[in-house]
Amino acid sequence: MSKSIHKPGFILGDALDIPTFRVLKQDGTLYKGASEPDLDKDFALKLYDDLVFIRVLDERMVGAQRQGRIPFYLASLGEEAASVGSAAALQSQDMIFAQYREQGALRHRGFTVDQFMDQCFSNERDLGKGRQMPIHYGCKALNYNTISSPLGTQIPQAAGYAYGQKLEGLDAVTICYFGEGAASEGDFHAGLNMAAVLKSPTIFLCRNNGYAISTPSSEQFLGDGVASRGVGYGIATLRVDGNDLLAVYAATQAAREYALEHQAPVLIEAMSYRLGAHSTSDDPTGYRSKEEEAKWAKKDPILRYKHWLTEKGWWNDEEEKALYASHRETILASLKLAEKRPMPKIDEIINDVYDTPTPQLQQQLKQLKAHIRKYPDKYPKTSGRLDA
Amino acid sequence: MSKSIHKPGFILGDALDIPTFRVLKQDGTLYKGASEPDLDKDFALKLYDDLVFIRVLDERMVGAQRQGRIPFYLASLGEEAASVGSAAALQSQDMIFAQYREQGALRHRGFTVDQFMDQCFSNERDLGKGRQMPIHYGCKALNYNTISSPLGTQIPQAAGYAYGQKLEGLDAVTICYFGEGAASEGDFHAGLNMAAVLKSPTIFLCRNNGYAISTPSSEQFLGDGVASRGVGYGIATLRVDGNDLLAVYAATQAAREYALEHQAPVLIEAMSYRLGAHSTSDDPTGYRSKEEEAKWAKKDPILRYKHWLTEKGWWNDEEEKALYASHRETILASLKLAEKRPMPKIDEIINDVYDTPTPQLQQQLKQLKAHIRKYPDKYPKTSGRLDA
Amino acid sequence: MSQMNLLQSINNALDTAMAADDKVVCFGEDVGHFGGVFRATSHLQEKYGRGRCFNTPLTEQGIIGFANGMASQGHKPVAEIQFGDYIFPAFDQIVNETAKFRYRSGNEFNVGGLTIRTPYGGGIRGGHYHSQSPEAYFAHTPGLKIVVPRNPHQAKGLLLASIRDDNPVIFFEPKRLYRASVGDVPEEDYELPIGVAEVVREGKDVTLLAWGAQMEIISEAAVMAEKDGIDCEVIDLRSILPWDIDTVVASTQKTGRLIVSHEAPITNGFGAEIAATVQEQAFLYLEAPIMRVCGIDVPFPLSHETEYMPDATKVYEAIKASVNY
Amino acid sequence: MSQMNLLQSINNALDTAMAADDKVVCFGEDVGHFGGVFRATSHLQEKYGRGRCFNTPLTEQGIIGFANGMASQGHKPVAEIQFGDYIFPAFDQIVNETAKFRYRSGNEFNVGGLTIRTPYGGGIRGGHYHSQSPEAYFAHTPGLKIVVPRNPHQAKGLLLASIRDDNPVIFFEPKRLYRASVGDVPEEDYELPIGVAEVVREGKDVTLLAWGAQMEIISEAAVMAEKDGIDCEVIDLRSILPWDIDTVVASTQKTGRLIVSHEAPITNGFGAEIAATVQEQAFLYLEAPIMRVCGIDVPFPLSHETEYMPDATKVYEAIKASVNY
Ligand SMILES: Cc1ncc(C[n+]2csc(CCOP(=O)(O)OP(=O)(O)O)c2C)c(N)n1
Ligand SMILES: Cc1ncc(C[n+]2csc(CCOP(=O)(O)OP(=O)(O)O)c2C)c(N)n1
Ligand SMILES: [Mg+2]
Ligand SMILES: [Mg+2]
Repeated sequence: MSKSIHKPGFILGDALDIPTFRVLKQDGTLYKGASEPDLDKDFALKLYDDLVFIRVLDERMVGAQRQGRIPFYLASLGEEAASVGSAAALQSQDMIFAQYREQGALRHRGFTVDQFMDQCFSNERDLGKGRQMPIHYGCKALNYNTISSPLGTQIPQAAGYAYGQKLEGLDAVTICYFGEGAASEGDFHAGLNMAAVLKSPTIFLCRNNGYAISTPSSEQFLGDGVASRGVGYGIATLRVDGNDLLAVYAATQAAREYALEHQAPVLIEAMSYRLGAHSTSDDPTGYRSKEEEAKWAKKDPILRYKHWLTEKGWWNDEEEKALYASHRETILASLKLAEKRPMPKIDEIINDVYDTPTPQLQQQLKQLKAHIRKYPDKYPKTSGRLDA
Repeated sequence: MSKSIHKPGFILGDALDIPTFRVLKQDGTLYKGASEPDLDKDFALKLYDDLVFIRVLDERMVGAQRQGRIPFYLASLGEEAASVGSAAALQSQDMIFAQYREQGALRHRGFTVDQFMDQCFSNERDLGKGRQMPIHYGCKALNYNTISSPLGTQIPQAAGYAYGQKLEGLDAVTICYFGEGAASEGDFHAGLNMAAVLKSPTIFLCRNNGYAISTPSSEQFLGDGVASRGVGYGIATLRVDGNDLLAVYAATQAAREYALEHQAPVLIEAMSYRLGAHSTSDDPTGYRSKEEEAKWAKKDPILRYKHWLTEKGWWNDEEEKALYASHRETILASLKLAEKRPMPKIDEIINDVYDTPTPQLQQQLKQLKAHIRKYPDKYPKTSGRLDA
Repeated sequence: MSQMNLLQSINNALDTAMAADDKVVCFGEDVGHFGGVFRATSHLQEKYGRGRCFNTPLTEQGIIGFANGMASQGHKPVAEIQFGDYIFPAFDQIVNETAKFRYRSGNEFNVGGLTIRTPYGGGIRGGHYHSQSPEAYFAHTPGLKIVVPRNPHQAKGLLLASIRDDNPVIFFEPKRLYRASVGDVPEEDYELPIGVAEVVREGKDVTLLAWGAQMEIISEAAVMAEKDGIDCEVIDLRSILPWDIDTVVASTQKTGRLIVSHEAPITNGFGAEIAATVQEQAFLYLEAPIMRVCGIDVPFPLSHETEYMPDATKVYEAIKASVNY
Repeated sequence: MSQMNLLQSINNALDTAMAADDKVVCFGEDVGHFGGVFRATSHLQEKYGRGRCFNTPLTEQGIIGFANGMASQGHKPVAEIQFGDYIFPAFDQIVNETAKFRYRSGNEFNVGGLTIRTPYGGGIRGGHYHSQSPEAYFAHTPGLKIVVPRNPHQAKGLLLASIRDDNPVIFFEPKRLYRASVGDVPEEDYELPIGVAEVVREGKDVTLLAWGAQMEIISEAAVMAEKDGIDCEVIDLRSILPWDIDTVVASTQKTGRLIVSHEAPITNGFGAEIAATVQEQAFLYLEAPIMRVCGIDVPFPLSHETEYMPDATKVYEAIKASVNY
């Protein structure tokens, strides 16, 4: 029972002042009192490889969209450390539910350059069978649940997934990524509260990048960010500098341990900034200043991590150039192949609605094929391969 | 910007320990350090009248449901002080959005015994035209928005209503009542966050009565109750003893002032206990102990308030008996009249779907009337009055 | 065989499913210790533990979101929505997530294990929010299956089939019949087919089609019509999605007349889809327009419930109108 | 008169409404300073202040809940849902609250001032979640009005009428036409009637019926059919709820043939209601079954969008099938 007071007094939004966990300064040295997580050289360089791959991929694909080669793209510029660093602290049996700006986590898990390309070009090799817009990745083999556009829906799903893992007694957790904007959805409330009460070992990782499209976080919520809500749900909560890969890694490692040991959720709020446009459909000059962007560009998480690698003597300029060049080359080569691959056959239009197509769907496909045969020029991408 | 830490550390659910505001002890004396809100004798007695009226009404109507005279009822036994005390601190221009257990607030506003009865019997004088189950009251003249069964939906509505009042520059707030169970709905999250960000002068009053039907609050949420969530939204928050009318009154008065002055919301969590069944469809013996109920019965809010009145020399046993007797009589007399009143005419079945009935609805009514004429015995309650 | 009411048969089906497969898990508001406000999950927590039968917080969108996640993990959640009227906060999770989970992922992930149980329908003096029949809201959604039983025997067989079907199923339970409908139910495990209608009475003059609680009504109307020498064929659709077009079309081609009845408001109810499809596929056989005897286009009213309901006299009048067309 | 595209005409309608009545308020995700992701609310915040045009947090259920409250207070909120695909989290607020507000209170309270604007439909390579046409999900709900404009002139007049109509209206905007459809729009204030269809082309052989972006398609098909000597009557339904039964039935009685086309999946789309009603009311006039040319029963696919769409060749084939029936 809570203690009593006898004069009415309000608790205000600043009652909690949640600190930010940081390890690395921008120059690659450690904060006083901070300690490095235990990363061996190979693994540390693999993470750098992931970061750079994603940065190059994003750049190339934004370009491809501008050239009209793909209909849409969405970059993670400036936020790479939050997804790579957190994914690195997990085990491969841990399930990932992403929002859409976590290509870093997927790359870390081993999604190949061809797999990225095949999805973005919706070709017949896309694991998602060309049914969703670019960047809606998913991969069962890598425990990466397919991305869905409606925001926040993955949050209670992740809680349920983790509950299922717990019922099976697995040594596994589920991580759920979402933006600070998505955290305003009702599903956020439902998911965090259910995870808390039902004790699901879920790591909720909010990427607070300051914006939801044009809406600054100051018009998204008051109070002390998303982290302060965790306390209200009785969830162990931690705020971390999202541009500090080492801090994100250490925080996620601690969260995973906590979640497994207590069979309970953890909330991490990773503070970062979306350096680029929201997506290729967006132009941020309409709603924020160049100065603000420049301020954050100085906090580039990839540079910060590179400085650390350099400090350790694990990295040099030559390797840097070679790495960028090699990723550029691989990505471009893969892109060119992916865009030539045909789209999925028309039969795929009715598959996977159900486990097996219903008679109605089979009938609809039959009629559709007959129609395509009549007007082959109208449907050039499928008409040539109706019976193949 | 929040301060930095360099070791990962979690903030836990107990980081906030929100105290409970109390004025009156059960024996009617004041806690040390507490002061009485400024209630003159007449008003204090009017509040007692409201409390007793509701208790008698609830008792009588639960009985009426058992006798099969109405299909449903829902009592507020044990929680009367929370709704009467809060409503008493408001002004008549303040809008009320209730859940369904706030008959006390409605009575306080001046809803008559006949109006209660007409609604519960769904007769032709019911302001709601007999369309909703008993206890779904609403009254424009008294600024009491009609109750809706789906839980939590009134929460963002109240935020919007208050925003409208603010746009008009009115000296008015909106109060929104809901249970601690309803606070798990996504609409709670949406409503509180929107009210905070958009600065709606809304008083959110959560009646935490320990249960949502059979579900104890320990299976509804972890953390420190509903109050601790307010802080996360940046909303001024206060927890109050819901069985202490004077504390509820003072808290709501403070909340109203705060809301108007800051043009911002306030969250009050009123701690209480549902002494009776959830509704006439429920039997609590299936999920909680007699001991627990007995413990709370000792904290009866009406008795507590009566002890205070008695202490003040404003009340005595004779008046007590007379008051109960008079309410019993009025209520019974009104009940007998209400149940004899006819139900609304069949034309009302299509009114108010739109501002004026569409041609389709008029056609449907015409056909229905023709059918009733053919089978008058099948529709005894309307067939006699088709053309009246 | 034992005599069971509809609730008991549902409870028995859940018990059977949980005993046979430890991936089956039941949850929802008040579902745990208390066994649900209608007691459909009575004793399941005692038998299978709090891990597999539990209360959730009061959030329908959360319940279905959580269930989607569990199903994608490989469990078979049976999520209860306390009243069909309260399924709408979960609409996004059902329509945008559940229904599209397999398709959007190219079958990398699916929530085929999910079953959503919810009581629906009027007749209990419940007014707007304890009476709705929301099946048509979901019938426009590829990826879902929708099943409605008419009696205890059907309920057990169809619920077991729904739980085991590798697609998400919404299972609407006619709550008016929970205690009112009693019948013989086999104690053993059995399934009835999803997507297959049942001709419950053969006839040659008019086809009557309904599902769930409305089956009682059209059967009563068939008896009334019989006295006039009209021989009705009575069909229980059983599944709304996918629905058994062939059986309904064949019957209509035979009788030349079709009357569909449901409690939900007529406009864009599932009767619309049936009429639209059958008029196309049985066009040359129709001797009268397909008629719909349904709720009128108003929120479900409390005091005029009797008048609102598509009762047997209304169906009977439609039968006569069809025959005399 | 000025030349405007569909977006400009909507922006102009909002501007007109806000200037004329200070109870009109616009809000939604990114609607404020930025003017909406499609820029439909451009410059309104500048003109009318942050109090009357503002960003909301990212919560559709909250947006509509908040709007319901404001409307019941006497304001005229025009709430934007960024994409029709994201309207489902608000489904409960719309179907259980908005639609029933007046009825359930016996007209003590109403949300007649509410208008919900949302872009809908395919054709922008948007896949599952930026392409849906959800009108039918709402068409089963008494208490709502549903309006869909086909071009800039219609959009302004219908949107002004929707904002001023004393009933809640969902206004679906064909986003494929936002910039593609350009036409003359009067600068002054005007309204077009809700609930009234428009015969946009008279003909005697077959009636073609659609709404919104699909009007282009059926008009194109009518031109194709003309070359075969088939004379199509083309009707824009304009309002889905209430819908103009009389105009559609009269046309069908005249031509003897009706083809309805919409982008949404065929099963239980609004085409079903139209077919069901018209086969009943025009039964003796029909020379062929009413046909529906619609999306197939799958989630809206990205790479097969061209194949999925009920395009002009498909409508044209249906016209021939109807005439040759
Ligand atoms: C339910 C829903 N509403 C609206 C949208 C449109 N939308 C896409 S991204 C976005 C902003 C998301 O912001 P945030 O969650 O902060 O993630 P960020 O883009 O910053 O990574 C919006 C409004 C959507 N996808 N889903
Ligand atoms: C959306 C919705 N879901 C479920 C219900 C069924 N229901 C009615 S009351 C209730 C419990 C509410 O508990 P609480 O909010 O704590 O209020 P209390 O009854 O304790 O006053 C439930 C689950 C409902 N009315 N609406
Ligand atoms: Mg963001
Ligand atoms: Mg409660």
